[in-house]
Amino acid sequence: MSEHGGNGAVEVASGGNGSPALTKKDFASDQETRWCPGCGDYAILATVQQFLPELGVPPERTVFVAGIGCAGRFAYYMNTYGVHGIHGRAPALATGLALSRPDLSIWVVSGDGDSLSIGGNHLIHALRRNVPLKILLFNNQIYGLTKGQYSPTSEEGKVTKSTPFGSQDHPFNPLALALGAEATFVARTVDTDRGHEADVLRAAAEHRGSALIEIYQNCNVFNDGAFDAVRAKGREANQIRLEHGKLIRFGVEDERGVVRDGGGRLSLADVADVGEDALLVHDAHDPNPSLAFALAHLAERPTGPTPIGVFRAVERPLYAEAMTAELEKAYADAGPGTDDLDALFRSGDTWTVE
Amino acid sequence: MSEHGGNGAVEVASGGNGSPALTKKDFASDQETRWCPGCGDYAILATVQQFLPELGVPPERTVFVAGIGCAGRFAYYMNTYGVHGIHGRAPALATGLALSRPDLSIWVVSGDGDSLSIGGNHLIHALRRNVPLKILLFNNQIYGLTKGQYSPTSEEGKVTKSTPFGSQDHPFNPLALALGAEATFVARTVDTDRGHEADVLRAAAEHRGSALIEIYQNCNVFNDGAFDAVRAKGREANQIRLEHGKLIRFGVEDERGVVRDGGGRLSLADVADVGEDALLVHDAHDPNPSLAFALAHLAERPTGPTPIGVFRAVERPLYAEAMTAELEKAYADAGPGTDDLDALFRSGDTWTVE
Amino acid sequence: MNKAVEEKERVVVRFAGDSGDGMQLAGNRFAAATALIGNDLVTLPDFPAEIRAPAGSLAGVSAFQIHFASRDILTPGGQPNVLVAMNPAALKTNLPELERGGIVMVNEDGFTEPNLRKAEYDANPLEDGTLDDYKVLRVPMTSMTVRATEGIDGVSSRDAARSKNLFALGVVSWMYSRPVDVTQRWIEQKFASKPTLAEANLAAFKAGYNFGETAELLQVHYEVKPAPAEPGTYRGINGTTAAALGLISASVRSDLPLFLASYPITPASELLHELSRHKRFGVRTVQAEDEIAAANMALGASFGGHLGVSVTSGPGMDLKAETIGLGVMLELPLLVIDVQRAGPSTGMPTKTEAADLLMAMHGRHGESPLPIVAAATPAQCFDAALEAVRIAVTYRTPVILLSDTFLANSTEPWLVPDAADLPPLDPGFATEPTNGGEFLPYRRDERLARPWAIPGTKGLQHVIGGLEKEDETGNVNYEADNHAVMTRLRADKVAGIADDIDELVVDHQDGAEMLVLGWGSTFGAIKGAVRRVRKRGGKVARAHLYHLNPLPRNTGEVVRAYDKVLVPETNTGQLVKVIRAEYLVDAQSYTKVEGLPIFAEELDDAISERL
Amino acid sequence: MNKAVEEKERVVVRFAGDSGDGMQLAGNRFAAATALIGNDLVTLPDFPAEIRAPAGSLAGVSAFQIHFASRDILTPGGQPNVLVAMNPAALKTNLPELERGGIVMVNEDGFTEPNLRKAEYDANPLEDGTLDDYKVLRVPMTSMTVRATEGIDGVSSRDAARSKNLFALGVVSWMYSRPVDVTQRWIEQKFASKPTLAEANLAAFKAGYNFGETAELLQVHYEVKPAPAEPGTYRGINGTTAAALGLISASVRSDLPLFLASYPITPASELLHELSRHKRFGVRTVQAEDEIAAANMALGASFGGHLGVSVTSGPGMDLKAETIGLGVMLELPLLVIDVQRAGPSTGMPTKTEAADLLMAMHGRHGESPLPIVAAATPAQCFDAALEAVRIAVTYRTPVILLSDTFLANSTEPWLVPDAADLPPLDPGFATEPTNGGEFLPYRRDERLARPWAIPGTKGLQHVIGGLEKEDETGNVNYEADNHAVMTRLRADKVAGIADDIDELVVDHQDGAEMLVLGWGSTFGAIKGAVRRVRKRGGKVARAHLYHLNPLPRNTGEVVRAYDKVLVPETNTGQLVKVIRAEYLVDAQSYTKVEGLPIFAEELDDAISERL
Ligand SMILES: Cc1ncc(C[n+]2csc(CCOP(=O)(O)OP(=O)(O)O)c2C)c(N)n1
Ligand SMILES: Cc1ncc(C[n+]2csc(CCOP(=O)(O)OP(=O)(O)O)c2C)c(N)n1
Ligand code: SF4
Ligand code: SF4
Ligand SMILES: [Mg+2]
Ligand SMILES: [Mg+2]
Repeated sequence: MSEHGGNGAVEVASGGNGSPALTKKDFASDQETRWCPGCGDYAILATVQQFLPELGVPPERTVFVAGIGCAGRFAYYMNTYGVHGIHGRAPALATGLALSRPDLSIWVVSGDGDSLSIGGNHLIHALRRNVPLKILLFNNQIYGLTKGQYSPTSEEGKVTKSTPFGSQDHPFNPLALALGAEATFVARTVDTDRGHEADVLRAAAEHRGSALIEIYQNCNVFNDGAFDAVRAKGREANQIRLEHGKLIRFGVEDERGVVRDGGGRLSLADVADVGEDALLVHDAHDPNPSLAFALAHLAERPTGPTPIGVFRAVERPLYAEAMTAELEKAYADAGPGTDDLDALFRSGDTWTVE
Repeated sequence: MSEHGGNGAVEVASGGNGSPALTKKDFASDQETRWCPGCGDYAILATVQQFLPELGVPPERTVFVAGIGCAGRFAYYMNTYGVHGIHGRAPALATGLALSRPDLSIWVVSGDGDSLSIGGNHLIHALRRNVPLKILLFNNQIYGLTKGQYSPTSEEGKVTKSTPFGSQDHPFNPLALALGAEATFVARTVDTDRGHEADVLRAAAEHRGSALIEIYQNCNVFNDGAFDAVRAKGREANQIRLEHGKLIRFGVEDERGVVRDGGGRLSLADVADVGEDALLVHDAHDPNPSLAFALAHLAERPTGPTPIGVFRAVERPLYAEAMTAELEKAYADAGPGTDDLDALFRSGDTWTVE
Repeated sequence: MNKAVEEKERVVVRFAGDSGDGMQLAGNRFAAATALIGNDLVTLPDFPAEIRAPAGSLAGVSAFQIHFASRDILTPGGQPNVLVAMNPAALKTNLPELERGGIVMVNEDGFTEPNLRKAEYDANPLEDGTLDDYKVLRVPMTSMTVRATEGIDGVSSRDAARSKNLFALGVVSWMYSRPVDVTQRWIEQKFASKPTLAEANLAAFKAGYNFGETAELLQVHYEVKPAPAEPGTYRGINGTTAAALGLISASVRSDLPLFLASYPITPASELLHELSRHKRFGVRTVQAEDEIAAANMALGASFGGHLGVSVTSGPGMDLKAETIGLGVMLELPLLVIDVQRAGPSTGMPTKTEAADLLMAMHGRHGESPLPIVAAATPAQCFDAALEAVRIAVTYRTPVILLSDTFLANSTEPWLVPDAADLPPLDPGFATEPTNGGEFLPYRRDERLARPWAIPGTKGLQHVIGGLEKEDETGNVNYEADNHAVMTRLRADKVAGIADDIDELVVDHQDGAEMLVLGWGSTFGAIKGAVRRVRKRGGKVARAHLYHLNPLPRNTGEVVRAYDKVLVPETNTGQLVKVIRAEYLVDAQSYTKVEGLPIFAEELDDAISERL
Repeated sequence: MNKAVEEKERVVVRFAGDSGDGMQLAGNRFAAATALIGNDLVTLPDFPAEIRAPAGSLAGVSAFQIHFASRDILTPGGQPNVLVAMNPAALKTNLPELERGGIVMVNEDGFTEPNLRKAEYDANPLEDGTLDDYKVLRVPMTSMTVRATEGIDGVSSRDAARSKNLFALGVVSWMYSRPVDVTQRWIEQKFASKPTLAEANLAAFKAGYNFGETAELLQVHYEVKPAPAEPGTYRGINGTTAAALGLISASVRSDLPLFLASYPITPASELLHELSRHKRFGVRTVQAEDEIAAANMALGASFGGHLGVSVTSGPGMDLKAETIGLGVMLELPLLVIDVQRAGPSTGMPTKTEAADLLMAMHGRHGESPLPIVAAATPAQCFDAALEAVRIAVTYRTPVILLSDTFLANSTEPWLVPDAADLPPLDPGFATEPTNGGEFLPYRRDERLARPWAIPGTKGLQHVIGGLEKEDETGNVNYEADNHAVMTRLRADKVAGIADDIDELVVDHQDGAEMLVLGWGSTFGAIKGAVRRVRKRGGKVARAHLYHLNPLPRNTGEVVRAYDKVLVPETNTGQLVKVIRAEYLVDAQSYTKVEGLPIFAEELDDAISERL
């Protein structure tokens, strides 16, 4: 088995395994895409197909494991190996694949309902275990495939087919949940922002371990405009782009920034008022997730200035990495044979009848 | 239906509904307790039975919903209504009960495996919805009932029946997970510390909405001593007792405290070195969970100084409170009758055949 | 110009177009008008599985079929007599089923080059003889609609084009002499807030109707006389709405507040949507985080004294299994509705199938018997829901109610009952200790049902759970004899329900040697097929099961009374297994597993071959 | 002093005491020594359901039964001949089953006032005549043990008392002339690191043995000659270990790395524990967050080219249903082992039952057939595991392997095979496009199995999922005919396995008019009962099913060949339903649902009544 993509971390642009450089075409399947015209999923698909060749991992060693939902259809459009599993269980299925095949580059595609409603438990366990999976959470704050019920990320009071008088429940903050679940890599990007999206995908691919990437995805049929504040043309000013080691500032001319007030709380300020030195420096590598968590809560909803980019990226041993290596070695060198079996059978008390 | 216990918030010591003051005996069932001798569960049971009379909610309006596990046996020992459900689903079953019967005082009892392994999804959804449930998480960092496999809160490398070479996965920090899941009330206490435990239970009972209470519980058979650093006699010095509005300090003579360093990170310090003014003041009511989250990460494992008490207690509308009230009203005043049904049947296009 | 009117006994019309063309609306309005005339009817929508497949693609075709007649009818009909095709894809996917010589009306404007390509037509079917065996009406519906709406200010020609479905409705309404005013009124109400839209749609509809009257190529139109029907007030109703009304009725008549917890899944979501609108009736609906939670929430509500219900479809049933088993142990009322769809696994989510019967019976570990009720027709979902609730409450048990995609979406007239005539239902909550001072939560009544004591009732505190219980006391108990006793009691309780349900009714015919035995949504097809066979002098009997567990007491007698027993099912043969095992009769299967209902015509053939 | 030796053919001994008294250990050591002598044996532990109920309580009693003989035996035995009772609770719960006139040896020191109270004895059963019908040996085991270990420094009398189980073992070893050295060696190895403990235990054991030799009240002891057995190397093995070795063997012989994902549940956890120790064989084990995850992980591993296995018990099976259905659609090898326990719901977690057969067959929505294999004896779990894997890999399908608590915990001798004689298994991974350039993931071989192409294989990229697939290409497809075809193909593939499994073997007897047909762990009881009946001249035949789906080709023939067919099951009658439905024979049930295995004696009666 090759070293590429091993344990989910790949040196970007490694040029592939000698094979002629890969192109977008190598990752596009012959299946007709079947999302609604104008769906944000198209943009994400294009970006991913465009980006993957960079990794130099050939399609046959790339696997997309998808849940059920519009997002889940993604797998069919990739010319890689893929499994379109059952609703909410993609992280679990992908975990089994990752543990048995550390040589593969494994991507999970899932919607906000798939990942955070029925699949919440598998998501948080995959994250805490740090299984080498790159999880793309297409968050459109709605159930698309089932034609428009609210999701765990929909705003309170949302009127949908299942909530004609407005939804009753307080939504999750997906990144805060992931951080609470000990995630080692947490990021956010926007469907149509190809450049930023590719940067985040690259960072996720370089990360050794599980990566949760929330992608704001517009469902133009059942929840159009949910992310206009940060997505619509001319709203880039609302994008607080986090970059490790850099001051956290934003605005058309970077005239605003994030500061920590006396009480230790984060807030937004005009650089002019507080001065550059007061601005917070982003530290995605802080082993303690508290700063990332505070940033995740800087904007409860994407209705105003909202951080995007890599919130957290820290090193932690991969789930079962040592064990798996040991097992593979045991298996590889002296692949257990019938003699080992005979010894095993006869371990413990035996007796013989002539 | 009475106002007591309504929506899970009760005025403590309300003296009950006119009935003669309740006593511990009123809450103790006639079932023989069947935990291992020396199990921390006994202490918790005693404290809960001792405490409940304070609330003035009679046993018949108190319900214990328990999951499967040693912890789950708790329900049988209470002379209240109770359901011993299936593994991991107690918060869901209790949610259905809470929504249909807002007049009840509902307690969930569950272990770390029940709540955080198989039941993780129901727990985080109950918390985000702010369903009026008081969830007691007996965390013994092991699977007790199934005779000693590691749990999602066991330390890395733990050798158990299912992990003879040491467990591979990084554990959850239960309070951090709850905070990441938008919990409105999050607290921690210790099985044998009756006074502190009662204080925490009281605060949870007074809280309007869901409360997660992690109780460090010693499993003396399969995981003895897991919490000795904060639980054993003479180790009170390791208990960082959080109290809203008070300076966060601890130690035999309160000689140590929690400060926020330049980078905004929390750390421990000697009061003598930093001075009182540098100490952090605990704010459990901060609408932003970031401080509580940082405190939850102050001690990753209960092996040294560890915060206990109420980390967070904030107001947020109860799940479906308004709707439920409306429904109950609609139902109560003009309880829907056959005339309403006739009207409903005939809504929309109808035609008549003579 | 006055055109000829011919009378017809029965007609099947199918409206087909792109998902965006509003065919469901056109069909539903045609059905409404048809109902009001007093024709009997059954409709069947056929949605595309895709959310919204690319416009014009084969995957994006949406169709609506209506079968109406001057006599009672039973199925949405097999082969349409008339096909309305708004684009090439709609023509391609639906033409195969049109009767030879039938009428096909196409929207000429829709047959553009790109659309032909998307439909994978090499040549234009309007030109290449594809339609030679049919009566073809080529109507430029889009352009005529646009023309008809010109001058209505505020209506772009793009908006206008959207009304072409009403133009089509207009033409077909004329063809079958449907009243204009019904549709007109509906348009006015529907678009009351948007007068220009109202005007445009009305104009389109009228233009279509007038086109019918004036166009050369339409020489005759038809009339379908009202069907004889029991006197009373009627409404069109599909299985989803009927079930919703049944549940609300059960709630009102039992005074048990209705509590529905569900997780969305096609096609079951519709019932969640419908019930979530009925605040007035105190209906609580919760969209749970998953089906396991939904079932547990419903069970929790039942413990609290509410009517706990959860609705789902195949995959969700798998997930509820463990909780249903808990319900069997707790012996609490719990209604689980399975709107079956085509499986296995995710299968074909928008297609119909009834292959969950054996799962309903055996889909839980251990011995956990429970009652099963199945709905037979869309309107009958009302009664089925009432009956399922009656059993759940009376016997303190989970009940599975089986419906399917076809029943849920199909519409038929419903003779509206008087609410006062619906049977009242007494939950009979326990209020007193059973046994002197002591309360015995598992001491049973003559039906073997245990007391239902809800929190808040002083002195009846008790704890129930999934561990085996001691007889009467309900305490945890692991003794051998007790387990044997409790296992038998749980089984006997369910078996005993047979004394409390109607016997199996046989539509016998002298000389009949074959019995056609059905369950669920095959009702209409079986009744229709049997009628066809008999029309031709064939002798055949028929019976339908509404209770699948327990079976009616006389079922054995009935099946043994015939040499041949044929069991039509939209699965590979499930009820037939039960009948054979129970009664050792050599019952045979007719199965259809195509994601479609069985049609009378094909079943007629199947029966005739075997007679 | 030399005592009389009597020979016995078969003996049943039960060790009973408090959970803390180490009865399982005493029993297991006695079994080891017994095996080494060459007696045939079957053992059955009976654990308390509670974690550790209060010392001395009835709930806290732990027992271990061993049945050994000089001929082949088949069950752990019904009534014990000898009962060792370490305290009053142990006596109370176990005395009822002791044969009249049997030997009961009690630890006199354990019969204290408090212990009597905990056992709910009003009077001391040693005094009040309770034991009049038995041979009673009152032995102050605790004090004698303490005395025996005095002087061993570093051993408190409290520690010493803990060794009383070895004292008991010593006495019984003497009674049945078991070799001393076997136990001695074991003690030395076991406590190698703790010499004082070794010394104490050894002293206790010897004291017990010597007590037997010297004590007045023991006049005779017994000898049980070796049982005739096929030559070869033997070891004692329980169903859990046998299954583990079977899975590892399958992995070695197929070169598929073994991947087990499970969530702990009694009694299935033991297999997870056992497999997690076999690094050397590259066995990956994962403790998943729940059973749904476990099944999905195993399926993911199978997709990756590993041997994906998940083991669980009843409640966990419910949760895996949806994923197993996905496996049916993906057509990937997946082995799910169900160690059945007493249900429904949480039921009686430590008790045995085999009531999941119909769930294994029908416990998923839609038409999702899969092969089912059932183990017959503890040692046979080895072959059953190999066979289940063979089918899963050869046919690319999920397989359910049914075991139960009794098989998992019970021990019997196992004739150890030569690994080289185990059949090799070729996974036959796809390496080339099926069809010229194109790869067709659902083009089937003559067995209707599809290609297994694993990630990393260039040019064979494909996407599979739970939506209905197009024949051959595997693309998503919602067409009616295709669904009919695929449904049939999935069914035919599983049905076709009947050509590839052994026929049903009948142990016939001339003149027999009754066939006793079994499956699973009833094997021993049936064989034993039939032998008893025949001994008395009764005529009866016997057959056992190892494959429950599909059934062997000749099953119909076999059951039709007898006037009477009796099906003993530890459920309310599940296989009997299948046999009746399939073959229309009036098969009858003998059922026992008590959380216990069926015993030969009771089945003997049942058969005799019906002959
Ligand atoms: C077990 C199960 N429950 C429910 C469903 C129905 N279902 C399919 S997708 C989906 C949710 C879709 O929402 P999301 O995950 O946000 O994906 P999106 O369609 O918005 O991309 C649901 C409820 C299912 N397929 N399986
Ligand atoms: C569906 C299901 N899976 C597994 C089990 C077995 N089981 C019972 S309790 C338990 C975990 C116990 O651990 P925890 O929740 O921490 O409770 P504790 O015993 O430690 O108090 C498990 C795995 C079960 N009863 N049901
Ligand atoms: S429903 Fe929404 S998410 Fe789904 S394909 Fe359409 S636009 Fe995209
Ligand atoms: S196993 Fe541990 S948690 Fe369970 S009862 Fe015993 S001591 Fe308590
Ligand atoms: Mg979504
Ligand atoms: Mg625990």
